[in-house]
Amino acid sequence: MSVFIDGETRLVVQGITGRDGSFHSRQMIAYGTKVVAGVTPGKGGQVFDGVVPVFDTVADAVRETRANTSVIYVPAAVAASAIFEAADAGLRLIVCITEGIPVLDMTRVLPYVQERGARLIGPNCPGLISPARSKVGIIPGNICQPGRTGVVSRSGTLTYEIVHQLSTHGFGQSTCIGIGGDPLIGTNFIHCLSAFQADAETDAVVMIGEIGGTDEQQAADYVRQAVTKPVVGFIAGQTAPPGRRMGHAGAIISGSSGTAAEKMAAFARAGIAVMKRPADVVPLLRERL
Amino acid sequence: MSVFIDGETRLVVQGITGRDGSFHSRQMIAYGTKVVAGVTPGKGGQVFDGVVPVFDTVADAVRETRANTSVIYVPAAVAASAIFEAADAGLRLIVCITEGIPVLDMTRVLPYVQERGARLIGPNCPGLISPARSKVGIIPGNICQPGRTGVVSRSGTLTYEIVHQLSTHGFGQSTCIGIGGDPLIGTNFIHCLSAFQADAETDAVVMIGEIGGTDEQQAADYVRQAVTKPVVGFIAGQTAPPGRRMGHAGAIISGSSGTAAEKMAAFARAGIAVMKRPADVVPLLRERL
Amino acid sequence: MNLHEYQARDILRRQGIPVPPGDVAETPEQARAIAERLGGGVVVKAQVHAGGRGKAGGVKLARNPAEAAAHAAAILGMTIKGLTVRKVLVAPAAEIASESYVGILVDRASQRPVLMVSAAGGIDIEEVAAQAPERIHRLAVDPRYGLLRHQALGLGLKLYRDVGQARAAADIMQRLYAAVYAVGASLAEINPLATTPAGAVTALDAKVVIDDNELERHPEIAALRDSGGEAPSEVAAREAGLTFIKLEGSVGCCVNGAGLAMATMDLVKFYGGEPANFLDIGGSSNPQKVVDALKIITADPGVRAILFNIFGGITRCDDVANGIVQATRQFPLRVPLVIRLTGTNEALAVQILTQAGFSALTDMDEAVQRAVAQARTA
Amino acid sequence: MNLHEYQARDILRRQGIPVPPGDVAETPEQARAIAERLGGGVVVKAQVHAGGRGKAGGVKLARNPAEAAAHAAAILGMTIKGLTVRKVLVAPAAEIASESYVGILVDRASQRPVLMVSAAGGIDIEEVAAQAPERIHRLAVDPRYGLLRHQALGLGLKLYRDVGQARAAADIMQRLYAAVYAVGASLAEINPLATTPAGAVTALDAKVVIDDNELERHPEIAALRDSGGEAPSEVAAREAGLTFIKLEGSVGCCVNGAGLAMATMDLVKFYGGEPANFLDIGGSSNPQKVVDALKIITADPGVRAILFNIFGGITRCDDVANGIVQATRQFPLRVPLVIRLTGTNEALAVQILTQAGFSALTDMDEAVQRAVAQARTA
Repeated sequence: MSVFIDGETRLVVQGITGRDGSFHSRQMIAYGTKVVAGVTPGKGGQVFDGVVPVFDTVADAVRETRANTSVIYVPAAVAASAIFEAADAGLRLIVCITEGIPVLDMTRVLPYVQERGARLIGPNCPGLISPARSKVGIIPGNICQPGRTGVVSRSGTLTYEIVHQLSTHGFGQSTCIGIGGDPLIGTNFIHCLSAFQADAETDAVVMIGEIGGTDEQQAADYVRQAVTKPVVGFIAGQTAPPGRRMGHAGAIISGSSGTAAEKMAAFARAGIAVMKRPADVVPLLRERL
Repeated sequence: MSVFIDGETRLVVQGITGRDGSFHSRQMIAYGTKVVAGVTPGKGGQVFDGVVPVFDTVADAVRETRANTSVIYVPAAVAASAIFEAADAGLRLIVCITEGIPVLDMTRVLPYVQERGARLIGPNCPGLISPARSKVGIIPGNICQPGRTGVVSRSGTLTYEIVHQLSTHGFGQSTCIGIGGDPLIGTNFIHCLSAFQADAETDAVVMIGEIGGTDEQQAADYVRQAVTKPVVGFIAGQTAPPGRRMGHAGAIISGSSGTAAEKMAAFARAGIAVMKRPADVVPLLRERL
Repeated sequence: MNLHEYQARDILRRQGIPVPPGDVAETPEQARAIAERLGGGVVVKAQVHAGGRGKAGGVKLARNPAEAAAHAAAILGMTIKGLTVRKVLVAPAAEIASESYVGILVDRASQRPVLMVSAAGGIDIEEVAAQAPERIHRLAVDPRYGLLRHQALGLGLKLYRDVGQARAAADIMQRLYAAVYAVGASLAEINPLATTPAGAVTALDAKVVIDDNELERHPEIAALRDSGGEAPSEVAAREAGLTFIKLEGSVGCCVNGAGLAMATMDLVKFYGGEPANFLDIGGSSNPQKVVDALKIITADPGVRAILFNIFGGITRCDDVANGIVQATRQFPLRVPLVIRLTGTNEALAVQILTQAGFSALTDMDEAVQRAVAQARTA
Repeated sequence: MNLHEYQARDILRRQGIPVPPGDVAETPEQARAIAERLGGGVVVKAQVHAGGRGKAGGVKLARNPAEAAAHAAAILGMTIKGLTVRKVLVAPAAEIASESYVGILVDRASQRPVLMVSAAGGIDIEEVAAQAPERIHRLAVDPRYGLLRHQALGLGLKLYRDVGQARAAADIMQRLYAAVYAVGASLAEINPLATTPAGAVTALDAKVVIDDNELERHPEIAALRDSGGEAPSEVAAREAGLTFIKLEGSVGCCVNGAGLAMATMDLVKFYGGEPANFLDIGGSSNPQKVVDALKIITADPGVRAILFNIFGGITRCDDVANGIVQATRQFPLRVPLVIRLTGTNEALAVQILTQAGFSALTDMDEAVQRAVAQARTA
């Protein structure tokens, strides 16, 4: 078992003929993901790389290929529309890689997805990977190893850094999930913690947060109440100045709220082992397991 | 038992200080309805007729008086807003008497009411009455008698005509419901038939339809499948010309659909006794009971 | 309220939908000037609230301004289905590569605005619905989200293989949806949605029907009403706050409530008569409304008897009785009057009527039978 | 993107919100002309992206046009929190009967736009939130329905006892909500929402922050950007497609990914150093971006060492290596460079760097420690 994706994942790539979409589709196919369809309006009938049929609409792709999951690589201006379309077509899991979606678009997208009982991961996220099983998104497969540690993160490359530490020290991953750096996202820490807690193949969870908002604080409350597995946590942005957006649209300290110190304290109160630096992940995990 | 309203109904009147609202509030109070609050923005703190406290908002009224039902007499331009407000305040039953609400307003009101699990009756309806128990709306109490016949109708005065026939010939009513003459309404024939079928105090149902739409045809299907009690039906508008709106916004024959003949045939196929004229209601009910 | 084609085109254009140029003319000279300004061939189209304009000779092609003026002269003043043509639309005679249909109406069953599109455009959509229903694609739009881009594009791809044209059509659909809510339309149609030989997608003809209940909040739309296209008695009734529809029978009906009014007409027919009208005096019972109603009914030369059928609930029978008495003092009734009154303040009403020399019945069937009999013998 | 007060006022006015007159001036003469046109006393307000304008002397009352010109002369060119004032708003010095607060921002927890109102207006709302949170009323708006009339009126009644004023405030709230979606704002505030002695409700001061992600679809809003209010290095970075924030330390950082960039800064601090900046070169690995990044970092005189921390995923390490080599050919690096690279095409990158005389590390901790040490000794 793994979390959200597994060998049954049948993927449709929205924007498969674009620059990013085609590159990562090849990477996902090479990794072993079942990429069953692509979508680009006007290119229905083409076959991507001689392997993946392309459709004009997600509805067509689902009807013809029984896809159950979508990954989105379309430009920001049309990414909200792509999520609406994926949800409308009945997909259960929608992973939106695209960065730069207006937050007001997300205020309308999120209830739409929820009403249809679908799960959205992202936007502005690296996706997720269940090593040796399936990869949906852009997390480099070569840094991951199959194993029993769950990883959930608001970040991209910082996640790779920490996963790399895990893999090189013998801690494989059940699933690594990048939930994205935007203020409004479909799947948050709590959703992932709950899934890892329920997953028989996950022994411990690494949680990588950053400044901005209160998601980590709420996740810490959740850990205290509902997570019995060891959790190790990191917060990026201890040196970030208030009021400046640190790259991610969500990484901004507003007033006195959303600071790294506040989040690290919440982690500690909830019994989460707090890393001071990314290299601490392995020793802390060893301690707890 | 009765349908939708009973002795537990605690009513808030939206627009209680208006011309229609004040007149009908007095009628309802005289009939014995528990009118616990009124709402007129800006008149919070007044007491209507020395008896009913008036509030600025429905939320205030509900908090202070535990009202569970609302009736709306405000002008058409603000009636949709009044329904939104009633649903937002958590009322379970909302009866909108107001005529002339734009149908596009209703396209937004109806899902809002449904999401909150509330029931809307109307708009553009006379409301409902459970004789000797409670009256919510404008149906004249003096023509009704307590009894075991359920009445559901798209019309106003035509309902009174038929109820009058019933009362003067010994057929009292469990509840009389006017569902309204607009194209989009909150409660339709099927909802009422289902409630009457489930009501231990109702023995038979009188259903008064008219031209326009297919609600009566769908109700006939429902009767065939799910209603075991005798049903007697009437359709107004046999002589109506196509394409002309017969007073009610919903009473219009479009193309070949929505005619009285079509609806009467659907009634007959479903085993509903079809009145040729209002005076037929009593003989047909006698036949069936 | 129906809008004329030229008014519907203006609404669409303001929403950013591509509409060919063109303007409305009330005289042949104006038509000539518009044709001159447009250049090339034009089409001159009667602006009248009636279908089948083409068959009636109300739509004509003109090769030049002089012809446009001549056609306008022929069409202006023409009568189509009883309505006199007072305006013509002069628009370029466009070359058309393909014709589709796009329409939005509020659907009672789904309780949502429904978008309908068909590649079989340019003809009556009811015909397509009857003969080839599979050629019509429908989408019930969730009004909480509006018409979404991917939904419109999905329908656009049903109309056009070319993705550029599909996108153009999708954009038009989204704007048409916005127009529906912006003006309070119960129906908005583009038929045909045409492609030009160069591939552009354009709204060649448009129909918009406004929900009467929206007029109060859209005075700029209410101002578009063309009363010239309605029966004078119906205009008078609307102005008096009455709901009135003229029919061809001989029993004039005056009833309170739309459902009871229809049932009264039906009962007239049941007893062998023909109703002369539908007339609902409404819930409130202002005596003046009764006077206005009687004025309108008696103006119909086909009326041989007048039937009042009042079930007093909110309507007070005494108000109606007073209205009848006032009216008969103001103008003579040239036909017999049958009055049925029951309910609120019935006794008082009977007293008022009796004093004025009228009698009143309480049973609806009896009243209708008597009115039918009097219309026959009158 | 922050808008100036005068720009925010324009947006509100276009949505139909009552805003007092007034205009923006770039010279004392313009200020005088505006004051003459307005008549009476005016207020001259510095237009600069910084709080505390009043305390800094950037807001002054003038009794007549001459005084307005004099105040403008004093304020224009003034520096407030490091930013030079280039524009002033000249508006009537309104008499105020009461001051409220109305604001909308997108709330992360509810994932909805949240409307906040308080009768304690005219002061910083964060202060009210800290000292008297019960005086702030909040409503998370369901974006599927928008801000409904009864909701706005309910909040309006929290601000004003007079129902007319409550209705006026409710109307302003609904228009402010519409403005948020119309321009793509992440924050829209009216503070104060003032009542005049005559009872009118008006938006006296406004603040609007635009979501940067909306700028592409709102070019008319993007054109309002005032780069004069930003650090030149940050303007250069934005134009190069980099995310850069200037800080006060000595270790210049160049990282791929925002999270890793923050973690790198944190690690610099952990090992006793101070980061000179946040810099994310982003996911794609165009060598030119690396050149631009180095140009911006080296322009900072405070930088004593430069640290590259690259974890190659999508970013290819060889691209970064090529960028470094190109940059050092174009301009001299006056400070030591510590490079950490790992991941995609790492071996190739090391080869490129070695050939150009650089060494590369693979461990993040080691690289940070070395950079901190070199910044200290440099």
